[in-house]
Amino acid sequence: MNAPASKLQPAAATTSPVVEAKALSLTFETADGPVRALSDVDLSVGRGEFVSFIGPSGCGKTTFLRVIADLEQPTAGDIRVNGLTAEAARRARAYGYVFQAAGLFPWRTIEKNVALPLEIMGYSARERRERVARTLDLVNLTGFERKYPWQLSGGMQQRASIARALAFDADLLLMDEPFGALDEIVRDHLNEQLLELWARTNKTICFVTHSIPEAVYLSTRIVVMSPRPGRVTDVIESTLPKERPLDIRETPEFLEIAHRVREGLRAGMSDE
Amino acid sequence: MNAPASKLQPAAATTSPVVEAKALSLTFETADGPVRALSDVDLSVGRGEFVSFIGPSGCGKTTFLRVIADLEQPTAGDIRVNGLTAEAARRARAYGYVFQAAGLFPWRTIEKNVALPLEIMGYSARERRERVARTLDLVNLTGFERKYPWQLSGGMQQRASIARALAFDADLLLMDEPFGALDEIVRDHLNEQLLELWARTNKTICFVTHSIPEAVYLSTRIVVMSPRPGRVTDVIESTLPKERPLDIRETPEFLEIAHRVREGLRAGMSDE
Amino acid sequence: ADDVTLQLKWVTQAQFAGYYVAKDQGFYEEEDLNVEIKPGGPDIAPPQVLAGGGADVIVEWMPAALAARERGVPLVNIAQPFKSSGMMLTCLKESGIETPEDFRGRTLGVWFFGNEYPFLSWMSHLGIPTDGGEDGVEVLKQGFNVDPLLQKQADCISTMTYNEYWQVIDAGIPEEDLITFKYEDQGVATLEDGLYVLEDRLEDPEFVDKMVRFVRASMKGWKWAEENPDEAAMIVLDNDATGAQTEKHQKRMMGEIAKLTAGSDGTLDVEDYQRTVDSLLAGGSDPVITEAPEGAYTHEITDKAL
Amino acid sequence: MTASTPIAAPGSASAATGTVFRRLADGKALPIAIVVAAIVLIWYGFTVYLNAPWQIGLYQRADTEWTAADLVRDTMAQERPVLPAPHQVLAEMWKTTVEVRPTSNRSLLNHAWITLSSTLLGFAIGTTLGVLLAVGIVHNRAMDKSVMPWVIASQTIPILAVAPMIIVVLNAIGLSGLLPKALISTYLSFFPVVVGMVKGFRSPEAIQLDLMRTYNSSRTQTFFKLRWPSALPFLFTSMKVAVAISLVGAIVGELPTGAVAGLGARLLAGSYYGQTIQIWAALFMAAALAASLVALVGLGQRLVMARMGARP
Amino acid sequence: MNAAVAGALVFWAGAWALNEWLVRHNPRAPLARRALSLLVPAIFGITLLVVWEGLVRGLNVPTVLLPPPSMIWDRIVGSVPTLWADFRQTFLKAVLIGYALGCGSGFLAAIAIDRSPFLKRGLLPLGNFVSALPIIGIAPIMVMWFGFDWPSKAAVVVVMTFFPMLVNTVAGLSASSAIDRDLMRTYAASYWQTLFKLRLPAAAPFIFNALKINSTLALIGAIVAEFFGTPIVGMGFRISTEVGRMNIDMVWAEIAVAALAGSLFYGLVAQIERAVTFWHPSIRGG
Ligand SMILES: Nc1ncnc2c1ncn2[C@@H]1O[C@H](COP(=O)(O)OP(=O)(O)OP(=O)(O)O)[C@@H](O)[C@H]1O
Ligand SMILES: Nc1ncnc2c1ncn2[C@@H]1O[C@H](COP(=O)(O)OP(=O)(O)OP(=O)(O)O)[C@@H](O)[C@H]1O
Ligand SMILES: Cc1ncc(C[n+]2csc(CCO)c2C)c(N)n1
Ligand SMILES: [Mg+2]
Ligand SMILES: [Mg+2]
Repeated sequence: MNAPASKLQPAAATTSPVVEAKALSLTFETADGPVRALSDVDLSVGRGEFVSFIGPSGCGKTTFLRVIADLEQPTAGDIRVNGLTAEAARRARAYGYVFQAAGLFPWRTIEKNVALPLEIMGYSARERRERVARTLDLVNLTGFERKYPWQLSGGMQQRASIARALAFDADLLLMDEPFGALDEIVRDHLNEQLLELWARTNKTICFVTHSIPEAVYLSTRIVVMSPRPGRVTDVIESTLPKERPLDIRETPEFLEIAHRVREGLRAGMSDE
Repeated sequence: MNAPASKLQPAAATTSPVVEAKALSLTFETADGPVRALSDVDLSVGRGEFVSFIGPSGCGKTTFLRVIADLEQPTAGDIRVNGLTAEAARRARAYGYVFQAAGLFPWRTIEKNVALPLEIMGYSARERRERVARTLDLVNLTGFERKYPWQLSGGMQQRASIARALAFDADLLLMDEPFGALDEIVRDHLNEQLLELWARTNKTICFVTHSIPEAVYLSTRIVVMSPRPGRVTDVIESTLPKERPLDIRETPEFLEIAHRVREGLRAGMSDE
Repeated sequence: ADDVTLQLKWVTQAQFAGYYVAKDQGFYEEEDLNVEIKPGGPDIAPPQVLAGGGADVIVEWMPAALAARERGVPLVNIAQPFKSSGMMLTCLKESGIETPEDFRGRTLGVWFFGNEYPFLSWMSHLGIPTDGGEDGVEVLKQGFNVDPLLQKQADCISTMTYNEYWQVIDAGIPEEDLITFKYEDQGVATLEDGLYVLEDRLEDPEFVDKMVRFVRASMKGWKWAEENPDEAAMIVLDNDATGAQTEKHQKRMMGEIAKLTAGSDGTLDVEDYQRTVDSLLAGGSDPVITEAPEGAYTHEITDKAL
Repeated sequence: MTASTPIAAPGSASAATGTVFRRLADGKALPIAIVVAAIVLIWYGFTVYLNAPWQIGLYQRADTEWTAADLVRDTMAQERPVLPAPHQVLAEMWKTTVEVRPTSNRSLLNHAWITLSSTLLGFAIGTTLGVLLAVGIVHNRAMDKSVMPWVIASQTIPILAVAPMIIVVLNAIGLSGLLPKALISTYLSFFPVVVGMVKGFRSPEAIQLDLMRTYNSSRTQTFFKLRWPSALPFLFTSMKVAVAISLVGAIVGELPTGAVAGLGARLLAGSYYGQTIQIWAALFMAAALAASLVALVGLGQRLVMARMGARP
Repeated sequence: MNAAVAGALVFWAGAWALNEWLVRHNPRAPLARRALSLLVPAIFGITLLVVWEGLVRGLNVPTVLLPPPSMIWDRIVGSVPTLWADFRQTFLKAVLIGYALGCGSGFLAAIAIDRSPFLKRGLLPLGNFVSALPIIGIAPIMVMWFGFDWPSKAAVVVVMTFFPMLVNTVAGLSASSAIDRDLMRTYAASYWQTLFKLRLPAAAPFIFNALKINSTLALIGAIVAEFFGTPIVGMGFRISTEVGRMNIDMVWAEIAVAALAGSLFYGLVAQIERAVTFWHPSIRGG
């Protein structure tokens, strides 16, 4: 039960897509009528891809990530993760999730918060210490190990929650606006780090962001969504090389892709 | 007691600065030693200015705004708001505050949350309805009046909290990363709206952001801060005109200022 | 030694002096008995304790015992140390009550918990309804003390000659301001503190033998207490674990108790028994017992013991 | 505190007394003292008022002349007052705690100890049972649906009515002494714990539970790492109520055990003989005991909360 | 082991299995959902009764110790007028009035304590003191002060319910989050505005906790208080009298009425809680 994550990856999965949504719909029942958060979403994410989701606020990005994570049940359609149902994948600890809000436990210090998934997944005390130190360093929080969440600034809390998701080795990372509350420099740094991690480990990453440059810089594919009912209006393949220095952002190719994304967003907005 | 806000502005204040910090320092005492969040900050914000604060995560931006708002007591130095002490200014309802986290009350619907300050400040029911409708429209939340906070996406919650701070007429707006969780398009829209509001009403705005373009686009002055102990390392005056269409962001002048801000930030980081 | 558990009807006080004396003076030991005396209290129904196996023998009033017998707890009286009843109704003279007829329209304090039977049969004897109204009496459930009289919440309250009566006096109301109606004087006295056991256990000769020895030793204790009231009171005091009793009160109580036990050697007087049964049967519409009990007493034990 | 010193420089004499006063007011001693003084004053007032009719009756019966001063003095010195004066109660407490051997059955300390031991035993069993039931209710839908209503119903059974039967039954199966009394405390005290802990175990935010779900955390892990810490504030609040009720239960439980010893027996004997002063002394002892127990739980709460990094 | 006991145990096992099976169903229709949420506790209750009946009959427990449910039922059916009169005296008068006054005053005291740091330090420790005033100690005193009838019982209920309300409300008033309090500060909201718009709603889950605990405490208090002198009507009076008369079935009949009334009372409070604190995670989550 407490076996380290992701050892249940079936062999077949290496060829099949990591995330596969077919005609996915989700409607929330609220007191004053149903809210359609996702409508007929078809999407397939292959192994090792870096897919960004971009779209106006409230369009269903978070909801889609939550469906992948088996935190929300679709009302129609089908979702497969690593060829398994979402639930089976979750049970196999197939992914790490960074929530939009930090969601740290107030009674745990920062290092204990980061150690939480490691404790649950049964890592040894030594390995826990090591990994906590490494990931806290990655997000520039060394020195704050013993602080409680309320003693940290908003951005620091968000970084702690990123560290928490990176501390264990999931092949799939679901990240919901992880860098929303960070300054440009830290953000650039973490973007680089994330790319580096991704290239090194061949993880698959689903990444929600509001920043078009960030999406273009990071992704192999950019999924543009439109609001209410949330659907996929455009999928843009990136032609950028896998190796991406920060100043790639000034190349015409980059700007061209960013422009296409912006157009896609606008188009989705206008037919609302 | 319930008089509408900001009628207590003393006549003298029109000439004196709206916010004036002198040798301001603030140290948090924590279990494992003191944390210096602000160190010797001198700053003066004049009436009608739009000042952005930018700096790495954890450098003390939020803390500074909280000191202005009389939510935190400086351990040394002096702070004056509208020529009054921070406390007196707070009592006179001199400002509206948008927190970094939305902080909506879960037992109130969105419209009731926005109406909260209006109720407290004694606006009539008719005026409340009107203002709530107007500000919710401003942040694109029409149609969600009757929803509860947990039924909204992260960005929508953030917008509701902006609406809440705009609903009443404070001459000073303190905004802590209000647009952090918003997509580019909504963000552009709200940036425009905010500038328009500022130009029209001659409000003074203190604005924390992580986005250099946003800071440059909005501000008359940009305050660059450096981390631990947080101090002001650079203050950049904007030479842009008051009238700013969105495409001003592609002018060389704009890019030049953005470059200076970026340099200031880097300089502050490196001497850490 | 054989174990015997005795369940008292009320808290440790001189009312039960005989048993404490017998234990203290070694009378039980002489009979090769090891007696445990369990004090009672306001919620302890001794018949229930007996039925539950918590005691071998109990002290109970006969009306309650006979009522319990009708309800399926086959109590049998094996000895009757108390000859006469100590129960009274005590009223303030200033209330103007002079005869029982004057009770109509008044408020009377009555003990319940099985102690109300003598009162109810007296009232039905007099033809006074007990559910309020012009003609009837208003009944209050009287608590542990005499406050209702002192605070004039009731016109009369139930008292025992050996206990509550003296509390009224101690509270500062002189005897001449009181008027009392003794059940004995009214001809409605019922038998009090008798010893009861479960009927089926009497089929066991060993148990009978144990009870014989128990009754013999207990009666020896009672007679000792009658002769040495002050020492008996001190023995009771020593056995009071609450530490709330006072010497003055217990000595006085012992004096009064001695008057009630004086006429009895422990043998149940069949005439007294019959009077009690008749009085309980004559309850009008709601008699305490509906038919004359059979086998509710035995002389077997006392005959052997004395 | 130090910062205020220079401001207070002019008129330093009054400032000094001011700070002394403030220091006292910031502590607990002075406020309690003032509130207690106020209560005592009101109490004396009531003593005179409530005992006067009786006293006047006495005067009239004895045909004595009396003045208001006599009345005030005599109402505070009755042997069986309706409401004893505070000093009478204190004198009685002094007499029964200090002037007698603690082991004597006239010692209030002895009785308090007897009651305390069954209170603590009952409270410990009750809290454990309450927590366990809450765990079951939160984790098992069948228990949630079926047990809770009956737990509630059980609490509406008047304990004093069943207590004698419980004691009789327990005696019949050979249990006697401390445990039957403690079980009555248990019966009363487990309930606030169940109610509070069910609420507490369900108080984690949705996002926190979601997080645990993404880790495929087992129920046990979710329980110890999330539900339990979130429920601790509720646990302590419940325990404060539970420990107080436990004491009430222990006292109630002393009646049917034969009113032999303990504060309950003492109260009962007091009321049986109309010894108001003795009742009040026992009452105060009980209340003092409860207050210290509640304070102890509060202390535990502060310690644990501090260890959990709660914001001061 | 004899047949009745064995039968009872088998029934228990069966009913438990049935319940486990039932709760696994999660019908969508609200009506079916409601029916299920009534059926499950009902089955549990019936099981308790069957086991009780079986054990009492099988083990030959004397009825003066514990009567079987069937006997109690007969008694209930046969004594409706008495039960109703007792219910009116104890529940409708003493409990409801005492509950309202006790919860009300506990609540107001909590506000007063919260309002003044002075009282918080001075009165709260004394509140603990009052909490433990045992009913059997105060009941006679209340009878002395308020007479024999229901007011003295209501007074006992007031004392009993006061403390849980006080403690919970005080805890609840500090339950709002720091950022929410800061928000109210930025509005320069007055104490009362902050209280009504933020702190009381945030305290509501705690307050309802107390209301629920008190709903059962009130009943216990009123019934026990009647042991100490009452007019000859009331649930507590009946219970103590009938125990002495060996009518244990009547005692249990009263207990059954008390349990029913108490459960309904509690259920009502819980229902109001769901409506008022719908936003709390413990309720939002279902
Ligand atoms: N629990 C819920 N109950 C009802 N409606 C919900 C719930 N959660 C989300 N919604 C609705 O579903 C829609 C999509 O929400 P979602 O959180 O997926 O948006 P998002 O794309 O993540 O937005 P943002 O960028 O602002 O975080 C919104 O309109 C929201 O109001
Ligand atoms: N209540 C507190 N107790 C102790 N330390 C605190 C507290 N609040 C903030 N700090 C510390 O003060 C410093 C400044 O925090 P602040 O919240 O002002 O940062 P910030 O500039 O707003 O950062 P961000 O952009 O991440 O929100 C941080 O190092 C933080 O750890
Ligand atoms: C609830 C209650 N029941 C009975 C008595 C009175 N009482 C005291 S001793 C005694 C004789 C039996 O031993 C009786 C009847 C009481 N005061 N309170
Ligand atoms: Mg989202
Ligand atoms: Mg901040």
